Amino acid sequence: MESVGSIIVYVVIALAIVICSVLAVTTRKILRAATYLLFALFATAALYFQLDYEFLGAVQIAVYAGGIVVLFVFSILLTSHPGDNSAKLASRKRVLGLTGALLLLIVAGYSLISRCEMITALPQGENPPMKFIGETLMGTGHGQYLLPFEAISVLLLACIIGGVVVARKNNN
Amino acid sequence: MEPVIPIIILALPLAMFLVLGLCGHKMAHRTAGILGTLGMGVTMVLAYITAFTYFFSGAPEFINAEGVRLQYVVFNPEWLSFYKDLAIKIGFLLDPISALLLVVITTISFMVHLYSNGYMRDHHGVWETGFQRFYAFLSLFSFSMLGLVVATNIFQMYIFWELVGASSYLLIGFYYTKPSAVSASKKAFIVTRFADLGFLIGILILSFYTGTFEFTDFTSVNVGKDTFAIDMSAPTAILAKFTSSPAPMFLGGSVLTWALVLIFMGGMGKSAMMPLHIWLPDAMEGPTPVSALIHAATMVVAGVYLVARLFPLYLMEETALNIITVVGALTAFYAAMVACTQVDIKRVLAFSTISQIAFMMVSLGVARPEFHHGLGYMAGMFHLFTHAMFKALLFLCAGALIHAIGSNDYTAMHGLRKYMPITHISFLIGCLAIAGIIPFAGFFSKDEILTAVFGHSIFWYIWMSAVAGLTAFYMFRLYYLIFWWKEHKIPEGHHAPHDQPWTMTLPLVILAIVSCVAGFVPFGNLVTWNGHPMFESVNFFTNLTALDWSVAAISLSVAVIAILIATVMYKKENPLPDKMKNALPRLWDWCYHRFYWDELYMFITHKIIFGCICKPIAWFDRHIIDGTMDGFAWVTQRLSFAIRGLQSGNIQFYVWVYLFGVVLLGAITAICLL
Amino acid sequence: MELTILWYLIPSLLMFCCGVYGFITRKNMIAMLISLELMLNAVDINFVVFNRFLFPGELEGMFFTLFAIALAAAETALAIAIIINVFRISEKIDVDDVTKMKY
Amino acid sequence: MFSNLLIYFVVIPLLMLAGFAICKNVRQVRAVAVVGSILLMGLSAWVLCDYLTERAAGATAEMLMRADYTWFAPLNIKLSVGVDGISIAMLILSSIIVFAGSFASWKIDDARHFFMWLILLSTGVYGFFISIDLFTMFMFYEVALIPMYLLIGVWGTGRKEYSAMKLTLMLMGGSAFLMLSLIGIYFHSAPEGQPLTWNILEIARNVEETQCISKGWQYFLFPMCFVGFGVLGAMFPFHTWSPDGHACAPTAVSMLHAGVLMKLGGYGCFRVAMYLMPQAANDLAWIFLILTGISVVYGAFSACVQTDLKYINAYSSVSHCGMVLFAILMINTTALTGAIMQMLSHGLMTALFFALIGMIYGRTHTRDIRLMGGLMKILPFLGVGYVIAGMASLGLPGLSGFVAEMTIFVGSFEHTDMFHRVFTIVACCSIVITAVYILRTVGKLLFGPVFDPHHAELTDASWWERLSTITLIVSVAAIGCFPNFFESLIRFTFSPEIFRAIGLN
Repeated sequence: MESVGSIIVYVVIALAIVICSVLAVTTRKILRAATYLLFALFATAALYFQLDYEFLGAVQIAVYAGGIVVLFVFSILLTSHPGDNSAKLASRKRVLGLTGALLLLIVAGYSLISRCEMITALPQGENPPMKFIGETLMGTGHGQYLLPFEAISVLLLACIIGGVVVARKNNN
Repeated sequence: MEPVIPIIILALPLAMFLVLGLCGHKMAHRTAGILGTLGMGVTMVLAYITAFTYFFSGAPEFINAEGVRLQYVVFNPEWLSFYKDLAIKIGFLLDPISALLLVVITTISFMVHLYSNGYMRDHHGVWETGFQRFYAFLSLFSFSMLGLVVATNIFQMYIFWELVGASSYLLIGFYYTKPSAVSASKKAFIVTRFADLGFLIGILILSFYTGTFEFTDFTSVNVGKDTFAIDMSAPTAILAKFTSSPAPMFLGGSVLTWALVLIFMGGMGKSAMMPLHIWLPDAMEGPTPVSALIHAATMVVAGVYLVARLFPLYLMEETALNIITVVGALTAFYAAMVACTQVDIKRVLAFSTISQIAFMMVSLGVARPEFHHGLGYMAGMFHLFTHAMFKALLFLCAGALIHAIGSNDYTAMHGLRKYMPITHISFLIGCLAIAGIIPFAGFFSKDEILTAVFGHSIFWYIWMSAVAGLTAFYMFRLYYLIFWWKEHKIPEGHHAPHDQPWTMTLPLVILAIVSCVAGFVPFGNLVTWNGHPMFESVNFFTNLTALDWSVAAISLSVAVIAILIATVMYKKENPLPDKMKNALPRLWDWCYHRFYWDELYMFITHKIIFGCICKPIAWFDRHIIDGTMDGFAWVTQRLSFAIRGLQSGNIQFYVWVYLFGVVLLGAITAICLL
Repeated sequence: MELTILWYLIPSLLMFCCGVYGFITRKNMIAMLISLELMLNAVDINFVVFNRFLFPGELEGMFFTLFAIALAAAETALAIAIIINVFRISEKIDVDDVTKMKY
Repeated sequence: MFSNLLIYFVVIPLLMLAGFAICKNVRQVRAVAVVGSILLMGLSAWVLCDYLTERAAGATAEMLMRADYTWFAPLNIKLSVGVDGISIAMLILSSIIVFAGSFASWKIDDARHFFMWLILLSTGVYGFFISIDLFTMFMFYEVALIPMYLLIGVWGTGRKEYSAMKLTLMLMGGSAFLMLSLIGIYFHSAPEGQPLTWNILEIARNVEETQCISKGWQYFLFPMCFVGFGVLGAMFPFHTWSPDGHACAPTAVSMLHAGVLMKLGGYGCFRVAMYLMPQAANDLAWIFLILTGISVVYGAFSACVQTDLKYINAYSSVSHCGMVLFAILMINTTALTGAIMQMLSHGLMTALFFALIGMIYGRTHTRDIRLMGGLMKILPFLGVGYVIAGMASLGLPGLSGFVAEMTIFVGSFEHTDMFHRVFTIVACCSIVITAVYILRTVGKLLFGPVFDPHHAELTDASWWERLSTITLIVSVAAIGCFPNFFESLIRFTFSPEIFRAIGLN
């Protein structure tokens, strides 16, 4: 039995996630879509906080909400003119998208509902301490992630360089 | 006997071929001619020595105490081995017929070599182009022919058989810029090749059942080191091998008969027997000395020689011998008929050759040991010998005429007896010899043949006598048309035709003399089918005294009557020939067109083989087989064009398809597993 | 009333479906990218939720999400670079207009 | 590694490739090509002498000069080399043709790259003939095939891209079958529980002793293997790459392809298909006998009506190579010996043909026999060469064709049943048809009056063309005149195992 407070918090978060997601993909103004995405990401971060993953929630806000969405906004500002609405969707496309999404929803939802009932309670857990997270990231032993960490860092570097190369203005 | 001389006999012409063929074009024409002639002369002398040693030395390896002539293998090294004991050997077999053929071939070949020195240049002494090549080919031919006659085994014979075919091809096509010569050479090669196919299959059958290629294993038994006597036990053993095999019969004939008939088919091709004779008249496109050497005296008798070589084996199968008789008799008559109407003098001689070779075939076909110790065999070989001499003589005369006149056509000749007396006399001797007038060579041999045929069957005797009459008739028709009649006016500024230089007349004279006296050679003691002599003792007149005068008288009178008819019809220009032609227009027409054999063959080869087999196959290959292969490629390409629309580049479509797949899989999982 | 795992997964599923819908329907490449981010985010939530509910003592899910966020950042940066380049060439960033690379 | 002589058959061509890479001009390229091919010829002669000496000294092993170099241990893949009489015959053939081919392409454009690919191709060929490891063999096989695409596609004439594509695709299709069957053989190469092997000798021994490739598997693998190699051996109905490919290929490539590469097919059919799956070979031979019997006659008939010199020769190759496979399928010593002889003979004479056709084409710029005539008068050397090649092809005694064909016929005739007899006689018929198309070609091309007056100014062969031609003519004549040497070299090789395994003797 959860406390009413947490249920209310949960309901707020869940509603925010769903509504913001729907709005992000249906609005015809691209900048608004980015904004809704930002809210959806915030809501997700809130969800992480509620599940006691504070570090993850912080990363989510810092990287996703702070970094990526800013990238989006910049690129939107670079590539479109304010006040532009994207064209109305072709009905065929909308039908395709809707069927796809609904089919997925039905199948996945059915599986979820028919399978996930048995896992009920939120087990007792505590916020993982920062030191542990740091050790796990930097260690090389079993269940430690130095190699992926390094791989990711190299990948990020590659992306930076790649981004620069691709987006560079071609002088000739 | 030391193998040195036999080796040189084979090696010298080959060496001549290589020397003249490889370095000939750097030599002077005269040098090449002299070299070739000398080489052949030496070969001839060596062949004479060998033959003389064989016949008259009385050495125990050649003749045994009873006076039976033996077969002697001088050398026989292995050339190509197949399995177990089966191997092709290249050897040198001396026996009566090979010794006889050695003499015939080298003599005629030498004459032709000598004669060509004069023939292969024009009246101003300008040499024919390719003169050295001509001598090289002549040497190659001589080598191949010598190799053929001394073959110790049937495969060696086949090898040289092919080689003579090839050298004949090269020589017929000597004037290779002339389309008719090219097509004639091609025809000769292909027709004989077709016949050789039969020969080859015959060899395969024979060698499979007997496990050997050696002639000595087929027909004789070993009586000493390298010496063999013809003995019926050997062919009987062969026959037993066939009859005891799991499948002794095939399509109603015994396998041995089939083998022998197929081998005879090879002989039919080379010897121009009836259905396969069509190449020989065309082969006259070659230079005339070549016709004399190859297409009259030597190569064309290879078929006869082949049958003679295997004669004891043929005795085992009457059917095969009967087939030979019938083919020979039909060919003889057919060729004689055609020869009566031809205009080209070489064609007449060619058909006469076919007819005479058919005589030899008939003679072999009717030969039976029961009748006069196989008289037919001896007569056939005798005729081979005499025919080689007088037919070479006739051809060389024809060559002299053609050289003098510049045409093959008798209508361009007429009345030449005044201008070319030596040629005239030689030709007359040749005609008398072939017509069978006593005492010329042809009389004796032909008379022996007729006797043999008479002993076998009256019907064929009458038939062959008629052919002999026809022979006398067409030869004298030719003689009169060339040398009598009113001569043509000689155009201003031209020389009158005259006898040719000594290199050409000398062979004529020699051969004429030989044609006069060759009939007196006591053949019965030299060449018989089993080596047994026919007479107790011999002298110069043995042949004359041993004559069966009842047969001789009839054939003589037939010949004389035929000559008389020819004289009446053709001595002077008169309307009789035309009258006869008009009386039997159809017959004359068929004879003139050689019974349309060539047209039939043209139809078969061009319309049926090319038109109905080769072309459809080529079409089938290009369009069906290759079309199928291209079709695979086409289908693949079409298919990829058809499905490349799916690769639209529209990522949203891809995602939708992907999603659809995921949902489908998910649904299946959810429904079936959960 | 109890907040079972299902309660957390349903919003994530809805978010994912929205992403799918957006990815299929939107023409603007940036909008497609936004939809993609939604989907990624939904997946991240799943990892975290499963980790939290099923293996509370471990942190695999969390780290996976951590890396996924980093990857998403990289991917977005690169994608946006490409989009900007495309925009420079064709003045448009509609996905239908970029057809040079098909076939 | 380098103590074994055979390995130099691969090393020398590789060194030549390196040599080409550093060559500065055409003269150096030619020098490298000539020196290399002479070295290879010398090497094959040396190997022959060594082999004969060892045999004379009483060596009884099936393969001599054996050596193994592992290069992928987990799958037991080795570079195993070894030769017997057949491989030596093939090596000699290849080195002669590479030599003649180098001279025949004396004036080729972009000689450096041309020779590079040509020598790479010959590396594959040599490697194929020396190796007795199935995998290595297959690898060299592919090495020999691929350069063909570029050689035809770049240096060819006419519809070269189409032909190169067709040739490569069909041969690749064949090798797909081949690879399947080789892998199949590998997985049955040893009885249960023993390590698998790619080594032909070991597999053959295992097959004989333990029947490790069961009959059912043999029935499945043998046809694939035979067809796979048969495509390269121009077996009906997989021969259509041959006319198009040859017609478009440059001279030396035609020579090498018809002369050597097509032999890979026959050699493979014998060495792999027949040798490792004798029971299936015995039971299924009839199917392929029908196909090859058809090849023999069909190729000859098709050649009769072609007008392009190279097409004539390509179809004649179909007929002659059909004879090779035909003889292989007869499965007895004599016929097999004949088959190998026929490979040698056909390799040499068809290379001679293609060399001469290339030389004639280089002068007249046409290969259509209807547009040529009387060339003998203008080009006597080439004309004589062509006649000799023709005579060899139609089986004139004294040249190589005759001995090979006769050995095959005599060997084939050892079978007593009607089926084999009939097909033997059908095959015999090809000698007549061959005569027809050869004489037709020779008559139209060389004899008769000069057809095109422009041809009158053509010049006869240059020294390198003469050298190339004479080398081949001498080889053809050598086989034709002294066949027993080659026959005994080859025959000694046929181990009785293969015959024993199928119950023949």
